[in-house]
Amino acid sequence: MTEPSPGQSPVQPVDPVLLRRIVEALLFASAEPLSEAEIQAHLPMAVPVGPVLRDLRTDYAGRGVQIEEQSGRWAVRTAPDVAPFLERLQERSKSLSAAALETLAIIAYRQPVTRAEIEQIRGVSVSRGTLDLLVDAGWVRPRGRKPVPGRPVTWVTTPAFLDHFDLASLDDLPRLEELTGAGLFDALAEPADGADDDPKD
Amino acid sequence: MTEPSPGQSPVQPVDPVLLRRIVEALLFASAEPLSEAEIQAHLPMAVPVGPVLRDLRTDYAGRGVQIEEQSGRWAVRTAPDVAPFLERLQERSKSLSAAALETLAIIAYRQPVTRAEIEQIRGVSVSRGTLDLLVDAGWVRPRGRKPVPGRPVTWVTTPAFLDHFDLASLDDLPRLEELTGAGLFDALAEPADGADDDPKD
Amino acid sequence: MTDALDLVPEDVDEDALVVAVEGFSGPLDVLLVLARKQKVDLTKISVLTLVEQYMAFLDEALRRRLDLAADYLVTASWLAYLKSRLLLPAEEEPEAEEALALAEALTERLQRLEAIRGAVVQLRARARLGVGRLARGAPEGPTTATVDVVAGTLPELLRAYARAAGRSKVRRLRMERRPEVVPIDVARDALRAAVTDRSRWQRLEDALPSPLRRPTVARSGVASGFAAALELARTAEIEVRQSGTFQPLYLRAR
Repeated sequence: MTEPSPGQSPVQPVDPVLLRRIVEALLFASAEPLSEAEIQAHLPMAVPVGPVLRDLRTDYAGRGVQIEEQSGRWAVRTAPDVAPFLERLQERSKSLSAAALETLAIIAYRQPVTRAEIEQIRGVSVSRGTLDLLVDAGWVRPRGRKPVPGRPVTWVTTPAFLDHFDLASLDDLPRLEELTGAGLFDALAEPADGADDDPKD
Repeated sequence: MTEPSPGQSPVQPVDPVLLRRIVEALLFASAEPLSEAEIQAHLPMAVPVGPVLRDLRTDYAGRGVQIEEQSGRWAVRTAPDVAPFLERLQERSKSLSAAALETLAIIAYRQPVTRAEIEQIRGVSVSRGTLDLLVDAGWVRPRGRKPVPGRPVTWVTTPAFLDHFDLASLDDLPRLEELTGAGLFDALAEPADGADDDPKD
Repeated sequence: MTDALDLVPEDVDEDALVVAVEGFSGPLDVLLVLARKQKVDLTKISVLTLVEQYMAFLDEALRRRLDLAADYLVTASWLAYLKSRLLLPAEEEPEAEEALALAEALTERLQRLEAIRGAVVQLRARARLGVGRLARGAPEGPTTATVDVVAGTLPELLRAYARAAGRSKVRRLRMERRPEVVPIDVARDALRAAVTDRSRWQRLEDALPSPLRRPTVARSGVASGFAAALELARTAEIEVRQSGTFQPLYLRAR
């Protein structure tokens, strides 16, 4: 094998142009967002990639494709405003049912949340199939259990959820302004990061 | 939906920046290389796309991705010289067979040593493959010939061998008495399972 | 399940609403749509009016023999209870207060569901992947190729050497065949058979039969013969005589 093997020459000096070209190629090559660690793993030199990524993002601003960051994961995506011209390339998106979308939204805003809590908000039972659908789409996943009797599984959203809905982070979720004042979704202000739910619930 | 639909405003003046952005996004998002006619079909205005494509190609020259044309079809591709970095070589360590380890150990302790001498110590024949494996690993190499009838090649270990086993020098190898004396290696009681090479060589 | 939001515009009339019952995901959904018909902020809806609206909806649905799930009826009876409490004079504490709390809780649930519905609408409108934003159509990677790399540890190496070297040591340690010995009882029986004459002294070596004098066993034969001779002398079967140190040993019967 005569190809240069990446990751084997930690001593070579960092060529900033090459570095930028490799990172650019990696982002373009991948259909999925890449974390900085994943990008780093492909580089022949140990250098921080954050600045390179941010430079590239600035570079592509205003072009037909843009470099996006979602919670530390980076991807190239077509600019939203040219989407109408890409109609033929668009996926005939299987439209999700209202039940699935509501369930997804509740998980997004209230995570980590149990199925019972979702049902309480929706006023109807959540079928197993609805959650399965969201898990299959890669948008939600179970994480931990709530420390209450029965120790029910709690659900959270995934990075793919952010990517799909063009959200830089969970903080980027549409605000529910008219309701935050009413204290209905106060829990959203500071998303709990353990499986522990809002104690005042 | 209130998004503008493509192909419905033939009267609007051609915005060269928008045109270029649309073509860029099309090339990026398409699964197949696109002909100029196919690109044209996506556009809201009837303009020649050839110049736009060539401009884009110039634009991307020297970057990590480039715009390529092959038999009239255009596509975005990663630059060939950075392509090797897209493939990360993940090393999966494979343990050496008992036969290979013994052969390596004998070379390390008795170097320079001929294959016949290794066989004499191991009591079984040493397959060509075993030595090849050690050579491929970069741990042993032939050096010189022994001045006996047949002038057999003798084998020695390499600096990479010392490096891999974290030995400063060959003197660091404990003597056999030290090994057995320490009681760590009840080698004599240990059956030499799997240590036999393939008898046919 | 269809989207109740799309199915039931806010200014739908009661009939259309009832016909659309299959489009509702449950009583709470129906209550929310009815509340919206009041065309006020959800925080300001009249719960009493809402109860009446719901009862009318239910009556109409039943009149048309629509297949309603049981929870629609459960909700109806709960709402009827709530209404009766809300109609109590304000002095009738604590029941009236409790009713107000229940009404408030109902309003909050409606608001919460409304908020989620609003979020769904907003999420749908975002530049979703595959629709509003496209990923690379012809992904090229990155890929991860696994390469086998042989690895070994020093202990493994040392153990292997000890094993190999140990094996060869065993092989070279040529064990001598265990020397043949003449058991004492064999020598004793031989001497008993040979030394039978009282009148004649004979040398120990001569008294031993030739099989015990083969070169491989000669020394052992002499040693065992000597021990056997001493034993036979002790039991007074033979006499032993020696003229001096290192001189031949003579035997005769007694």
